[in-house]
Amino acid sequence: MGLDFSVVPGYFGVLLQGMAWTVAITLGAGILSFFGGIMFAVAALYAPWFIRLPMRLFAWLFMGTPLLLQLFLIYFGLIQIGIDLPAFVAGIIGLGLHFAVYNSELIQSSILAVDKGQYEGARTLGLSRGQTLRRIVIPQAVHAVIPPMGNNMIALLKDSALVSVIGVMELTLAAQQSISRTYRPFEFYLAAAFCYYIINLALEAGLRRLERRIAASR
Amino acid sequence: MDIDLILRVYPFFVEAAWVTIELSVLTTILGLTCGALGAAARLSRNVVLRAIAAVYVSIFRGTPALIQLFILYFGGPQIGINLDAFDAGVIGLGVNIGAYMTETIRGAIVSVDKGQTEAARTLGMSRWETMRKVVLPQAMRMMIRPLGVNINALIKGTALVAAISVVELTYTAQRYIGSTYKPFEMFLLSGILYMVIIYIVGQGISWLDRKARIV
Amino acid sequence: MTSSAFVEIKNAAKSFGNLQVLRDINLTVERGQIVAIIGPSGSGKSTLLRAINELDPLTSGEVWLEGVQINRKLPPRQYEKHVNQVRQDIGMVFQHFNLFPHLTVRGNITLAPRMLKGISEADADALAEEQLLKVGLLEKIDEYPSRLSGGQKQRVAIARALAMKPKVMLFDEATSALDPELVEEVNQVMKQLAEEHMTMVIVTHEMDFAASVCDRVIFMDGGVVVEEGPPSVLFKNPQEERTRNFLRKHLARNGD
Amino acid sequence: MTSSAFVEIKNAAKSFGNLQVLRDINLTVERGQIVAIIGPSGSGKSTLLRAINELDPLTSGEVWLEGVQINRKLPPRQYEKHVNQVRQDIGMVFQHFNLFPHLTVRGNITLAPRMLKGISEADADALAEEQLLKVGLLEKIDEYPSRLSGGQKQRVAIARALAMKPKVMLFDEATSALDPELVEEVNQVMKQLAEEHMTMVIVTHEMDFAASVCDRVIFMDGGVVVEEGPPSVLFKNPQEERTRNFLRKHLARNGD
Amino acid sequence: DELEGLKERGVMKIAMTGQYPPFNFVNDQNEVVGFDPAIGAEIAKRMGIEVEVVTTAWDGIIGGLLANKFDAVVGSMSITAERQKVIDFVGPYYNTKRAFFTVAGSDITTLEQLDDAVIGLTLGETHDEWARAQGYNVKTYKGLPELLMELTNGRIDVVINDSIPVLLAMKSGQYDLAEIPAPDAEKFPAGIAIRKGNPELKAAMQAALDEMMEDGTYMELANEWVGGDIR
Ligand SMILES: Nc1ncnc2c1ncn2[C@@H]1O[C@H](COP(=O)(O)OP(=O)(O)OP(=O)(O)O)[C@@H](O)[C@H]1O
Ligand SMILES: Nc1ncnc2c1ncn2[C@@H]1O[C@H](COP(=O)(O)OP(=O)(O)OP(=O)(O)O)[C@@H](O)[C@H]1O
Ligand SMILES: [Mg+2]
Ligand SMILES: [Mg+2]
Repeated sequence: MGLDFSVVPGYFGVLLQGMAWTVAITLGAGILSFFGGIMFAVAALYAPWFIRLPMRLFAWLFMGTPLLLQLFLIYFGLIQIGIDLPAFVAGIIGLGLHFAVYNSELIQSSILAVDKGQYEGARTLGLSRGQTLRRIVIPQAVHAVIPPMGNNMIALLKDSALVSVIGVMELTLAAQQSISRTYRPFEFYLAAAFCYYIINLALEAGLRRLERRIAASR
Repeated sequence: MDIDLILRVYPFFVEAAWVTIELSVLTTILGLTCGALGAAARLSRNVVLRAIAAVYVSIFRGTPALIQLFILYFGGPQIGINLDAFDAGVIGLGVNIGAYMTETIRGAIVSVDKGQTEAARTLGMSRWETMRKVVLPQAMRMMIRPLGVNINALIKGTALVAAISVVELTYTAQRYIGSTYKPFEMFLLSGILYMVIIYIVGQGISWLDRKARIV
Repeated sequence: MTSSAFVEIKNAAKSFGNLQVLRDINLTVERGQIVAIIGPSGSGKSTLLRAINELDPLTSGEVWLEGVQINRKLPPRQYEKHVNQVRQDIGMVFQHFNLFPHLTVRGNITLAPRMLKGISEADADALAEEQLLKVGLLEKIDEYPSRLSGGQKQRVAIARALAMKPKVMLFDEATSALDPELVEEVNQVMKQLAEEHMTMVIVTHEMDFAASVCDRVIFMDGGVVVEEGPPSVLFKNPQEERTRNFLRKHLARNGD
Repeated sequence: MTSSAFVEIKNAAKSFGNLQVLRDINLTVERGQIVAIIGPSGSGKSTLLRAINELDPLTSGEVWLEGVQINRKLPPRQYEKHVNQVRQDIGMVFQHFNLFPHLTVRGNITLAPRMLKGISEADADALAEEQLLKVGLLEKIDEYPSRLSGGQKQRVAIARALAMKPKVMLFDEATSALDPELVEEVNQVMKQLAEEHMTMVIVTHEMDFAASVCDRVIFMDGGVVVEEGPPSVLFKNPQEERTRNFLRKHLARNGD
Repeated sequence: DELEGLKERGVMKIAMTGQYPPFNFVNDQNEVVGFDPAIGAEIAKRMGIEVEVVTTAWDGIIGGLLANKFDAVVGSMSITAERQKVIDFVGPYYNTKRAFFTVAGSDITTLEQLDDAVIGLTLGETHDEWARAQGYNVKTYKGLPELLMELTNGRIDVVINDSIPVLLAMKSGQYDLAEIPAPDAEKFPAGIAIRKGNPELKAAMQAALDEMMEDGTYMELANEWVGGDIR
């Protein structure tokens, strides 16, 4: 039936709004995955076994099943036990925790790679274990994993498309809605792909700047 | 929890898991092929090949796999590519993961110490001989683990083809949810099967990795 | 039980697993005294130094600083607090500097005073400037460690330790990771501290330096103190065969 | 245009971007001659050596080996073939050995002869054994490089280069990554090659070794040959101020 | 015209979601059954060919038809003017009406109260557009199961949907729902979607459908799957 992009402009508003949601979810989940990743990593390395073991199980579940399924369980499942999350929040939590688990793996190995001398240097000054961890070890570990964590952020952006299954009107769902009106799948999916690509480029540029800034400080 | 229902339908989930496995295997093969070619192109001396590979990687990593699948499956016919759902799933996911694997493979190759290439070239070996006999055998070991990560993502990614109606594990669950209104039982069942597949593949990758590291 | 000495180590012994590294060591350092510890590799010099601030706690024996026992047996939580407290009084300088690479020179110096003594940012800055002036690196205050030479790094490490106003400074081969031309700038700083009567314990391989600044030299081997005395005696006229052997080899090596 | 010299470098110049690393260098090596190149870090020694076998092709100038110009201008495909051909005649030994970690010692030595000269497995094995015997490591033939000491690694690297029956051997600081006690075993192998009249160009920081095996020493600084001559003259009685300076510092450093 | 080709191949691919009981759904044997596949099979039989059931996601179903992924949608699709712009319909083969459901005992009992309620419906459904036109506060989902879950969970107050599937879900006993009376609710004829430009195929299928309505086969199927006449 050929391509006809003339139908797309009429839906600019819908797509732009979808794009805004996608950006919002990506940012929200990205921040959650960053801090969550640090917390999981610290817990996995230093917490007592009755915290560590459930955490391992949790990480294993998150890494072993599709995100689609996790989002579904968080949104439709938690409310059965009385936790009512709006779809947007459920999406952020699902995506955020999923990637927090991945980030945590990165940070753990990076924490273990921090030179023992750093720890000794700080302890010798009189800093406590917690202070040393917070001010010396973790910042260095995190610096070292900014590039691979950046890759996770980029993956997160793309996986945010899955949040459409719990009804958040993000970019993919916006495209689908436009298609359900116009029956022009190719044009709208292409338009959506284009929007994702733009966000992706912006994200990559941001990460590159961040990496350069960190590189400059060492 | 409707155990009875689970017991009644689980054989069909196991069947569907085989579809997921078949998808995963074919996708892995296609992905590795694309990855190997992509890496070769990215490392070649030919500017055009390099540019093509760079664009391939950038676009396929820069947009969601779901959208790529939709474009291929629903949009393809508009430009004369008419694939059935399973084939579209394999091709879409394979080409997508191939972009990631391109970077994995390239990364492993460039991480081989430059001294290795110099030593081989100094002995008189050609670029290709050096690549085949000296660089690749070493890169191969380094790429097992990161490729394992790609494959793990890919297996979970096969759930996306449910959206283009391949009746694999996730879509089987969705269909049963439609008739039974029991989403948790169905997703539990499919979730367990995914974990089993991923666990086995993970063990396989670790085994390969250990074997490769013995030297 | 207190002691008249400033730093006192009594019957110190230390094992790592089956390996006995220190055996019944006794050592006192008076206020303002500068003590050098020398000895072959593996003789336990670092271990002894690290026992003083509980980085490697002794297996048995006691460590005292100004009448306070450092290695007291305490319940974990109290011990942690106690140790963090006494470490503030003990500055330590490592062979590999151990500067914090993610902080600037200023950050390296002010971190501990601000966190542990709760001083204001302005005061901390003044403190950093004061210490950097002392080690001659004021202009590097906003650099990151990666931009400094080895000698500069070590001088910043010294400034960082001094900023806590320690009662005693420990140096573990502070110059042995440095290129020969950079050693002198660090030695200068240490000499200056000596002139200010800072109490110091210095593990070193540089006999010349030890001879020129120290009040007393301790020669260790195999985990025991073999011989000790003023440098003039120990270097010129050692009593023990092991000491003579060590010095002979060592002075040859340093003879360039 | 051919030359009577075995290896000849004419008017060699080389830049990396804006940085001129070699300037108008002329150098000849006769068959069986052993030439040492010395000079401060960054003077272009490695670059010159690597220019001989086209690892770092010259910007201008010529490199000849036995009457064949190595750095001929040729279309890419032919150039590639030509270079692979001439490199078979030039053995090179690197500071960091660059053994292939995924192959055994045997595999390291036989890989190139088998691929490039198409010799049989049995012949290749015999060849490997012969070379290993020469460097005294026959018993390590089935070990992987990771199981060898640095000195052993370097001896295997030499055996690997020798297995191609090169006309000339290049050594780029072959011993400077080795612990002092391992240096001698590699020097022994090089001395033995010298006795067999192998043509060699040796970049080194070990003046003693250079003095004892070389026919001629070349002192480079800032990308030019400052002075050259037999070791007896160049080391004992250098003509140039820069050479004297360098030697003074260097002999001091090596004097321990 | 595609009639020729279909007859030659001997198989017609018909699409549905497989998630819309009683019209189409999977049974315990993992087979797609229900009123829709039964009708599709009967029509095909009368045309002398066989059917192959394809299940596909609802949001791609028209796209899939247009993309030649299958030959017809026998999937309870409402005939609307909008859709008729891009596809042709055979039928209608049953009628349903727009219906409004709340949980049993809800305060919402009249359509006037819908203005303050959160309405749930399926993405791409005819009701979607209508509800938005009314200015309702709308949330969209992928399918009826999600809608009914959300209704019982309380995240939505009202479900707008075709009446029959919901009534059937109520009958299954899993959901305790109430229907808001809506005497003037719009009726929806459900049709079989085919690609435009196939008058012969359309006529042949229409003839088969008319025939089975005449001879009682239709009623048999309706009784079997839905439990009553839904013409
Ligand atoms: N954490 C440890 N675990 C086990 N053994 C240790 C540890 N730290 C030191 N040792 C061992 O204790 C002995 C003394 O070590 P120490 O570092 O105190 O020697 P040193 O005199 O400082 O030597 P050097 O001059 O090489 O620094 C050595 O045999 C060393 O291997
Ligand atoms: N690939 C390169 N790209 C850019 N500059 C280079 C490259 N290789 C070498 N150089 C520069 O060329 C100069 C000469 O380097 P070269 O390695 O030849 O010195 P050298 O005499 O071997 O020193 P050393 O004793 O440290 O090995 C140096 O300034 C170096 O930084
Ligand atoms: Mg020590
Ligand atoms: Mg060099």
